[in-house]
Amino acid sequence: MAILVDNDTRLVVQGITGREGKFHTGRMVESGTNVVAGVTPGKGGQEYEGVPVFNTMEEAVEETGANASVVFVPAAFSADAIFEALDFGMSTVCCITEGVPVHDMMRVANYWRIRHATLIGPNCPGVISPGKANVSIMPADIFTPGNVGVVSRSGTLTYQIVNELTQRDIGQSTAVGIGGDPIIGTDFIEILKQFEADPETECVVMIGEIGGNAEQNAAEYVQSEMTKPVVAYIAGFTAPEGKTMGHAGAIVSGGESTAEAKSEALQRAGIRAATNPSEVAELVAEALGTSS
Amino acid sequence: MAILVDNDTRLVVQGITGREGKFHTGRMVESGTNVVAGVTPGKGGQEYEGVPVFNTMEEAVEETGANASVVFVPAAFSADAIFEALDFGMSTVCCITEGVPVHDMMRVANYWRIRHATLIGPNCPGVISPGKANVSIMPADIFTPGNVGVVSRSGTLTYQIVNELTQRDIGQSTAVGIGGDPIIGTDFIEILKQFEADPETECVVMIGEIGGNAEQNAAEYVQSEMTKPVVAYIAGFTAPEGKTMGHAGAIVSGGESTAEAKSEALQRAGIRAATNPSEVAELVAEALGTSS
Amino acid sequence: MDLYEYQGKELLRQFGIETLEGVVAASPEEAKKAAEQLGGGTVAVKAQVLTGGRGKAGGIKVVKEPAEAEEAAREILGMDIRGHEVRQVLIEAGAEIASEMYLSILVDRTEKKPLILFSTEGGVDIEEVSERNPEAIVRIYIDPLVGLLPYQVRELTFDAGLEGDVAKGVGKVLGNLYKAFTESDASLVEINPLVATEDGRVLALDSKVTVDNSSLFRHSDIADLHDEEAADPEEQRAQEAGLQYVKLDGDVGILGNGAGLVMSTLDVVAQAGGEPANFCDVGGGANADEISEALDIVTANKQVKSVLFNIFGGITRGDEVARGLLSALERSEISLPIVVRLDGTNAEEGREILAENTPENVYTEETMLDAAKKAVELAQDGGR
Amino acid sequence: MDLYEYQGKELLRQFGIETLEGVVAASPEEAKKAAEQLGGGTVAVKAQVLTGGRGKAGGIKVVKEPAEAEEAAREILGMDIRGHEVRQVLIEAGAEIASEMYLSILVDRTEKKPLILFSTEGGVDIEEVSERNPEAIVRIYIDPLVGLLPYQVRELTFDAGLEGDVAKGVGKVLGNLYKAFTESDASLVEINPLVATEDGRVLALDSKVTVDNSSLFRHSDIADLHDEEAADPEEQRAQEAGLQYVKLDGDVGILGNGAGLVMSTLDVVAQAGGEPANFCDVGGGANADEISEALDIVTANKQVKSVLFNIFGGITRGDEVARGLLSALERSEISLPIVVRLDGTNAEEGREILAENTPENVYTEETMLDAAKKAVELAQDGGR
Repeated sequence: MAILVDNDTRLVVQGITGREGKFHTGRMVESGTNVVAGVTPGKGGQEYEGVPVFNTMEEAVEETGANASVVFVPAAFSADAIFEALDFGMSTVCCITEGVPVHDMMRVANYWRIRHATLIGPNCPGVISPGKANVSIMPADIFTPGNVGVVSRSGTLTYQIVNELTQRDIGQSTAVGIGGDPIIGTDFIEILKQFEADPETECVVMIGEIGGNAEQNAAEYVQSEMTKPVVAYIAGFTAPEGKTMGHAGAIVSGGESTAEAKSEALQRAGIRAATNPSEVAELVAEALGTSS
Repeated sequence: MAILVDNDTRLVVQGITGREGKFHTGRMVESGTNVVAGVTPGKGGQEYEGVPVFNTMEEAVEETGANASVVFVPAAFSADAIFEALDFGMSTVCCITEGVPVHDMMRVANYWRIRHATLIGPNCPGVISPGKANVSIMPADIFTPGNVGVVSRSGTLTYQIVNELTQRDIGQSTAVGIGGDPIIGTDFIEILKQFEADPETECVVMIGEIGGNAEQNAAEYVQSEMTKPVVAYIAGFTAPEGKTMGHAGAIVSGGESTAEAKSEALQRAGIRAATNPSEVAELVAEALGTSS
Repeated sequence: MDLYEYQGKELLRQFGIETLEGVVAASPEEAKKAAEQLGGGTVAVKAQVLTGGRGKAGGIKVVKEPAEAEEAAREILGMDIRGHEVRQVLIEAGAEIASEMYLSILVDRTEKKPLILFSTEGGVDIEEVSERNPEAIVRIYIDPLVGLLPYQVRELTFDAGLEGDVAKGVGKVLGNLYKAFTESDASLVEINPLVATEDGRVLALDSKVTVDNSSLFRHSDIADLHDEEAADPEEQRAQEAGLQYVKLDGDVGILGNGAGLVMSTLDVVAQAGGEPANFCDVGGGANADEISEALDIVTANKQVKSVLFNIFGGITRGDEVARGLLSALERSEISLPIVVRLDGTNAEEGREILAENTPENVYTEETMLDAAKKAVELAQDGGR
Repeated sequence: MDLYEYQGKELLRQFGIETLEGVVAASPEEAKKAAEQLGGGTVAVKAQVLTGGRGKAGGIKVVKEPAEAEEAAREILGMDIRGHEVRQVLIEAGAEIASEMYLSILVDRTEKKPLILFSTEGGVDIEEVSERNPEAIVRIYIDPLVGLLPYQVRELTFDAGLEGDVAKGVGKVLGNLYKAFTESDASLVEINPLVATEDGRVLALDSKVTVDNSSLFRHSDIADLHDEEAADPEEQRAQEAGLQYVKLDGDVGILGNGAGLVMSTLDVVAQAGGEPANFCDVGGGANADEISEALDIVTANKQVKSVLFNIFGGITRGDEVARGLLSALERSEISLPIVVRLDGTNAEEGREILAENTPENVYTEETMLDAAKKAVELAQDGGR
């Protein structure tokens, strides 16, 4: 198994003919993902990397039986693309695009169909189940199949930590970048829930940062509902108040949104917390009982 | 048992201080319904028939643990009242009010919370589970407890048919008036499904009329999913095209909406169809094997 | 409430949808002047009636000059089209039409959502297209809480095979039409045909708009368009009295309480070999004023030869209903035979009261079937 | 993007929310003239800064006549309030205030819905109220697809115990504020205090509006309000270059790729006993131009004594990153010590390339921790 994407994933790339869409479609195909279709309005009938392009999701789904999508369309049109993906039954939708308006995302997040699908992002690196499917812009070669689930609000920080896991021969079941925006589809908790239920996953790494209180909610969930060990890392202890630190959602704007508050919540919940990224792999090895 | 309302129903009357609200609250209390609260904005703190009145549903639910509501507020404000009832967790909402704008009802009907509740109406007589709860404007004394479920788009026609059932000593489990508007909350099918699942119900009477194609959909459902006998009656064979026959939704506006088309669909589905209201009780007696 | 073509087009224009230039005329002279005003060239003279099929009935004529427009108006004005008298014509400028399409938005009762229908086969009856070639119709449901999404507009144009300016033009019309539909609380907005012109414009050549009666309280501008003259005088009077009344062709006048029961009563009368003269729902109460007004309206129809009054006593008990009816009958001077069927709570008491006090022309029956038979019989005997 | 009080109020007025009459002034003379223009009586002179706490900092003065307004403006203009220079004051007319309330709408990240906060305890810090007396705050979530419903407005006024004109007035403001919030793509609209006047009006005495940066493409009018002068010059330059840059107080300049990695780098530097001088995310690529621009911006801060460049090679491999960095270094004339830490795909190759070709002031390290320690050490040694 794995969560969200795997060998059964039949992926459609929304915005396949754009620069980013093209580039990452190539990479996703290369890393073994079953990319069955692309959608770009007006480009129907073309082909890219052997992938047929359609004008609409309706057509793409009808013709190819796609069940998941990744969104590369420009920010102004991303919400529309997500609605389209949800309306045509995608069970997983990954929105990579950065800069999607917050109000657009609130509308998407409150649409009834979202309750029957998992929306990852926006402003996220995507999802990868090493060796099975790569629905992401992440560098697939630093990943290796295994039993650690990773869920993160950050991209490169995830790569950093995954790379160290892989170097220690600790593989990953699935890595999920949930995105750095204030309003994202799926929060930590939903992913933790799926990892808890996934027989392949034995330990979970959670990478948080300043802004919001998703880490606190996740900590409560871990304490009350999870049996699998969780290792966490929080970034942004030195972030000043009121400044956006790269991610639109990474901003200290009150008590709960600070790294200290999140860190304290993790500790209260008895979660192993690393003080720097490299410590994460050590703590995971410990938790798995494989530390040398 | 019974469906929708029973001895566990804790009813709140929305619009309790209006003329209709007051009158029917008295009757519902009289017929043994557990009316726990009323809501009229600005009238909080008053009492009517021993029922405390609150300003908001929030307060009413908090103070009384209400789980169902009946709406008597004027048509222009009915959708707002239904949203309020749904937001505060009512599992059954009965909207009696006539003349609610169709677009308001489309919004309500597509609200995600509606999927967790049963909305009866608008423009309906309500629901009665004889001897248990009366959430309706129906004359409770013509009903008697028993094993026939009744679902109808019409009020007086239901009374007529129920009265004849009762006169034959055939009691009713629950009678549901789903309403005569073009857009109603719950259609025949959802109610048939509940009757099929209700151990107390042994036979179902379905009363339809011109307009829409809900009867056809119901017929299909009966044929493919129901084990219990269904007796049907359709009104409006003599209705001319394009004229609203009393109910806003009772209008012939194309092939499917005629009484003939509905009647044919019933026959195709093997449903016992009465040619006049009085025949219904006969067919029910036959179906129950109690005909004399 | 249905709007006339010219009113519907005015509404469409308010929402940014292009139509041809047109002027309404109520006389041949006005029609001529209108044609001159539109440039003196080819115009269409179109009957304004709240029903379909005017084309087949000869209600639309295309003419080449103002004098011909006057002549055409003279022929069309006063015409009876499916029971509707033509009292106005719309004089409309011509256009170079490249293609005819169909576009409508209606309330879908099953899905409880607005449904968009589009076809490149326009100008003909959409039900016909639907039967002959269902594939030719694109159907798109809209979530009313989300509204029309850009992808749905694209889907429509791609599915219909539209391209270039026409695709863009149809997309723009659709966006505006959805706005018109929701903001006017319409239950139907239909443009048939929606045309593409030779010079690449997309415009509405006809309009059919029905606005939800229940919403008129928040659309006083639309409510003001209500055409009292077009309605049947009895229907108009019933509406003012708050009664539900529909005039039909038969001779058995029918009253009852509750829409379903009255519809059923009509059916039972037909089954008994009679022809109902009307539908009339007097509502739940037993108010003597209301009953008497309803009786007056039903019997104002000179075709009526007998009256069937079918009452189910529910919350209002049979005895009260009987007293209300008697008091109403006392006030009116109806000599037609009236069959009263009273059922429900305290029906027996009610029937007794009636039996003791009714005038000669009132008959009571216990069942709907018997009452219907009696009323039909009396009508066939000639009534008054 | 944050709006100044006076800009926020202009927006509120566009949506029908009443405020006091006010005039913006950039000099004491203008302030005097403004006070005269407002009738010559009592006015408030209020510092316009994009930060809170101006009241406590002496940035608001109430004066009785124009000459005093001039004097107050002279004192306030040029003030530094939490790092923000006051360059404008708002001169505002007085009002007879009966009560002060608090009203805001913000984006709730957990519920993913607009959240309305209201309190009858206005004019003070809402977080304080929240801690001291959480019951005093009414919270209402709005479904963005449904919008603000009438029952929610009633709920707010009833729960807060409002009555009469004030209840009506607050309800009206709330409806307008929700419209302003959604139609402006705001992430926060706050009115503190919202006041009821002695004569029963409800008006906004202050405003705090933050508009979602991601939405500015559809709000050119708001985007135009962006105040370039108020921004730190390096932040401004970084923004133009498309870099994510935030200036801090320390002496270790920091660059890296990816927001999370850079935040983490700052933390690790602090743990090593150093103080980060900035946050700078150069993005995913290894474009020499971008790296060189980023290095220039980071080192333009004269406090910087050493630079830490933390790169994880992902899709862009380590060797490419190394080459990009070298090319950037060749072009710039930075003499400050630069610690490069390169990890990820092909990191070893990258480090080798750097080792062979780098100038003297560039140090390479294998781990973040070692790199941080080195950079801190170099900064403490005095850097340049």
